[in-house]
Amino acid sequence: MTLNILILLFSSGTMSGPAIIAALYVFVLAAFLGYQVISRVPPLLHTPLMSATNAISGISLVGSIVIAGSGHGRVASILGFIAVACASTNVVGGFVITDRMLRMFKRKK
Amino acid sequence: MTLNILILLFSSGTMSGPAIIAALYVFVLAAFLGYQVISRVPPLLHTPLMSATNAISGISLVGSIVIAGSGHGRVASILGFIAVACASTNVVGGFVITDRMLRMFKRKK
Amino acid sequence: MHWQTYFIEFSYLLASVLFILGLKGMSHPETAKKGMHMAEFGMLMAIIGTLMHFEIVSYTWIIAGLLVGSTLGAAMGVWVPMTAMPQRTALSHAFGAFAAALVGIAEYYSYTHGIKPIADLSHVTMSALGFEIMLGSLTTTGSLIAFGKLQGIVPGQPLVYRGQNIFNMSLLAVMIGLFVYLIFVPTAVIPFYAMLGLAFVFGVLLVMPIGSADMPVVMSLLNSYAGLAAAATGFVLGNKVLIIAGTLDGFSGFILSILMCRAMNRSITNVLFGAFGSASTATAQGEQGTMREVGMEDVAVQLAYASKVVFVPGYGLATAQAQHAVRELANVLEQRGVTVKYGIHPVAGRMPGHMNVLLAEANVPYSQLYELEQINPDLASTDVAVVIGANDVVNPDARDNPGSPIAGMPIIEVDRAKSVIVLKRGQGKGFSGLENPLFFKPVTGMLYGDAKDTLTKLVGAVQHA
Amino acid sequence: MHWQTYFIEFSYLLASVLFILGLKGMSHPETAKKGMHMAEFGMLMAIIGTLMHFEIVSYTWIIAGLLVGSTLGAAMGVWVPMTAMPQRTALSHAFGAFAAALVGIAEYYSYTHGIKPIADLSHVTMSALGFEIMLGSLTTTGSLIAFGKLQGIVPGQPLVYRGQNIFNMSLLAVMIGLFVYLIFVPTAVIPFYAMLGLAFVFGVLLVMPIGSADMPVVMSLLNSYAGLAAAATGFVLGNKVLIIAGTLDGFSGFILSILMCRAMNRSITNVLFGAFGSASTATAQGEQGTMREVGMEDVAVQLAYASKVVFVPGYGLATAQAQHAVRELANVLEQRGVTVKYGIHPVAGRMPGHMNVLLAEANVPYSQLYELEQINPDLASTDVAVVIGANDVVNPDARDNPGSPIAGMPIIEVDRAKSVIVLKRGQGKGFSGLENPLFFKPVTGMLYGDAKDTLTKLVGAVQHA
Ligand SMILES: NC(=O)c1ccc[n+]([C@@H]2O[C@H](COP(=O)([O-])OP(=O)(O)OC[C@H]3O[C@@H](n4cnc5c(N)ncnc54)[C@H](OP(=O)(O)O)[C@@H]3O)[C@@H](O)[C@H]2O)c1
Ligand SMILES: NC(=O)c1ccc[n+]([C@@H]2O[C@H](COP(=O)([O-])OP(=O)(O)OC[C@H]3O[C@@H](n4cnc5c(N)ncnc54)[C@H](OP(=O)(O)O)[C@@H]3O)[C@@H](O)[C@H]2O)c1
Repeated sequence: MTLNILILLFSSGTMSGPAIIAALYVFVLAAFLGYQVISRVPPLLHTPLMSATNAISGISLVGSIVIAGSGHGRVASILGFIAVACASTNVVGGFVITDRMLRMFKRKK
Repeated sequence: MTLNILILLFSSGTMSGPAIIAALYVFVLAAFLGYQVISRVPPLLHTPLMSATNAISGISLVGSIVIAGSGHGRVASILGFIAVACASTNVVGGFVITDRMLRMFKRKK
Repeated sequence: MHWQTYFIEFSYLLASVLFILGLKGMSHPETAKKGMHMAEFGMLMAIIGTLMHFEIVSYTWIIAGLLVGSTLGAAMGVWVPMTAMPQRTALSHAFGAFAAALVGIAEYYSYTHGIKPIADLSHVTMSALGFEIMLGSLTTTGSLIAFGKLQGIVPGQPLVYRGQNIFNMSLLAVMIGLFVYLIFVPTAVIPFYAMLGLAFVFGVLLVMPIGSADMPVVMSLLNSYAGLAAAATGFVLGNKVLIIAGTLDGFSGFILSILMCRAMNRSITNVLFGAFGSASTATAQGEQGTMREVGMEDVAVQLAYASKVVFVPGYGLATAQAQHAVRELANVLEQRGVTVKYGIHPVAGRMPGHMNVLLAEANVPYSQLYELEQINPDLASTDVAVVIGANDVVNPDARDNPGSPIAGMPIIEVDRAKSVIVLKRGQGKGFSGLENPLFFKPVTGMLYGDAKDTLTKLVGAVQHA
Repeated sequence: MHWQTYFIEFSYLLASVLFILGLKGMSHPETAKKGMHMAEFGMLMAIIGTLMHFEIVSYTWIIAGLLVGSTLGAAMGVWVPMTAMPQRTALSHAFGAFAAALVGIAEYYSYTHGIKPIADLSHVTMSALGFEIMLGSLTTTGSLIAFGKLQGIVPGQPLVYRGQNIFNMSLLAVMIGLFVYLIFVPTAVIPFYAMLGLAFVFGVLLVMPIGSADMPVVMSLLNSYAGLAAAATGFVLGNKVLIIAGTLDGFSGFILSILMCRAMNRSITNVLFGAFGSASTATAQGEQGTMREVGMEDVAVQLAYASKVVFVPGYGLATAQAQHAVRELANVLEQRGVTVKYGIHPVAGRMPGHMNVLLAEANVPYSQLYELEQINPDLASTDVAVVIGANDVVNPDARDNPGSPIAGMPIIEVDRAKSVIVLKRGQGKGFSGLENPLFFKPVTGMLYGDAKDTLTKLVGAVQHA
């Protein structure tokens, strides 16, 4: 993906260059960090990990909220509404389940 | 440092906001990554690590080069010249020594 | 920039940091809870920040959406049983990806309907948008099919026909073609919606040919797609926390799918296009001797007077919901001074960590859960190894018979134990559809019946032994 | 943006990735070399990219600088002996920090002399600039003093006077005050140069009161300052690869200093302001019995007929340059079938990993180098432990005597071995200036003389034993 976008950069004629480059740095660093952090999670916690990352990626909520609220006509608002609903389902559901699971893990009886 | 600059952001009246924010993200991510990566280096390699990071931080060379070359008057050029000299000493010296050390580490005779 | 903008940016930066810390916490069960609370707080901050966004003119739709979503999420969170985690995860990926796709569509819509200046729809933005929408859409439908297969709504066995892969590939090619075209002609509306439609269709076609047992791998892959879709959204909106969270999500999905494949000793491509577990591969090699059936009492006595017992749970434990029963049995045995351990294969059950969660739910302390590498050396000194609804993960063929389809897959070597008891309902095969020589070894005794009933009966029997 | 700009940005991104991969490689000696080559390639790309910068009008000064620097660097790289690594590292921090400081000064100069629009000198830019220059300058002078102390040009023992810390602190306060003032009035030239001057002075005052043995910690701290200075430069120039590389450097310095302090069981503050190793603490508690001196032959026989020998090197090995001699002895012993191991204390010598590098230089395979945690359990079953110019890291007081200044510092417990031989020149103390009860234990035999001579003699003696 990185490379792909990088190539596209060259074909780009807009001024959004610097912003995209910054975004690319963030992406690359996040990728490394993701690898480092996730690969340290023990198998014991792989199921909670799934629901946790799932909840976290519900952050796309922030995008949906703006669209739902910016009143760019009915269509946009409804699309936004659905997006907000879906995303927040993941956020709430994901975190609730993760907490529930983690509470179950005990060292001693 | 992060926080400090963050606070300053609010006192800032310029338009450089977005750029600085991007820089902050990069800084924060790099900090996490630095912690993760460095803390995995075994004591065995701590001395080479020192010279390696040292060489890498010689990247300030890129800043110095621009100053030395941009012809903003004698003073700037000379400052730039010295900076380039110092930085490249680190880059070359650092990498040469690191290689030299690493070549010495052997598993079996 | 107004002060709100700074506040929002600050909240996003904070959220990013807290998300990372949260996932770092996951490296140990002790720190995991605190980590999650950080992540939750981060999420809260990000949402509060967003609500201050100057573009927002009305909150009705937002609040409505939040209410619907939260109630739905809370309900799922509270009521979904641990055994249904795989389905639930698949469904949530569908939601996440769908949200990302919708955001993308709305963005494109607002560009093409003059709400945002079409000039701002640069090649770069369009390419990010395209990624977001393609990944989002195909992940949505793909995850829904995965959900259906895991839930049993959609037929589990792979749906295959000749020329399938070629067909799918060409479809993919068309989609990509449209995508590339759009990058250069962002305003081409029809190609856009065509691409969108194809993406939805492709998601279905991608998952249908894959057997339900392979769903976990597919799920994790879709997980990483969902994450990347979110990251792409971040590129479109120039929102860094989205990029970070999306990338982290994407990587966790990717890494987990790799781990699973490795534990099954198969390649991702084989999983995706091998149509594993389809009738073709499921040819049982017929009996290789006779199975020795053992009686309840006999087993009870063995367990009662053993000094070391290892339970090896598998998918059957999940379907039978026998986690509490096994825990009871363990208690009884421990009261009699028997050392009890659990050997957990990385791909036992139907999702990574599946068994760990189920046993944790039944209050099994995780200090008793041993990974494959840890338990195998122990087994030689084990008196009784009890295989509870596991099959492939204890199939010696993977170790001994290079010809076997699962040859090379690491297994829990229960056959090294002094005695092996296998709890299963009958002659049923594992997900791989292979015969399991373990069941024919003299050391092995078969105890037929639903795992839960059997275990509950065993508790009583052991108490009277 | 022109295509150059993209090329430059691309080269920087590539460099960042390669730097990270390079440091990741450092996690194992096998992968380290490849990692460094990646990092080197990354650096090359970044430089090539920069040379395309549109602001550059003339290359004379650039090329001159590169030539001078490269020759200097290459010369240092090739000729600096391994034993001089601490000094060399300190010196290089001075260079790095100085470069950063100069860039900062040049930037400020070009703003205040109308070369760049003064309006662009925002509060944010100024604060980053201030950081860069303060950290850069004080690190420059500080590192130079550190270099001097390690090289023996500057008196090693702490230079202390009453009210010192208060004085330094107030100086620091003034500097920070000027800095804050500058943030709000960036154009105030006099305060700027005042701050610059103070920073240089402060660097000196910061390091003078610290004993030479503590230099490694100081060095690593200065290392992290140098890194942060580079990162600040990145903020000033909006250059991300600078931020990344600087931060990585800063963190490695910081982490190493923490590790060292932990291994010495001391706090950073104690190192910086404790004036450790100054006359005050160096009060030897006088003899605690008698030392047993042993003869060359005696030791040779012990070694020759031992089945397991552990060498524990220390600072003395470095000063005596005895790494090759010890390797020879090890060879002779191994030919006689003796198992030889090396026990390396994390703070043996004068910088982290010091001993490892020296022994590696003498072709000792790193599979024979054991860390403190690994070797201690082994020592009980060791016939002869040979302490080569080590003192504090084998001082049992750290373990047994809670009153000792180094109490709680983990040590290599050579006194658990069946026999201990200590090679040192005489009654000299370790860097901590403490008496070492080990030397008075009945199990310990002292073999006086320069470590190198002694070891070389031992080689011959063992051959004739
Ligand atoms: N965990 C993952 O992430 C993952 C991912 C992808 C693929 N897989 C695959 O899934 C498989 C998991 O292996 P596994 O050994 O755990 O399970 P398995 O090989 O699928 O075998 C399950 C066994 O449990 C028995 N069973 C089913 N319901 C039962 C009940 N109610 N009571 C008692 N027994 C019952 C079945 O035999 P009966 O019908 O005779 O009862 C069957 O033999 C592996 O092949 C693995 O590759 C796992
Ligand atoms: N490694 C690090 O990163 C680091 C950082 C900060 C502080 N330190 C401190 O440095 C100390 C290192 O401990 P250490 O045990 O390695 O060294 P040490 O405690 O400094 O003792 C060195 C010993 O070597 C002997 N010696 C000196 N020159 C010699 C020669 N040419 N031949 C034979 N012996 C010689 C000296 O005794 P004679 O004079 O009698 O010969 C002295 O007792 C620790 O206290 C540690 O805390 C280390």
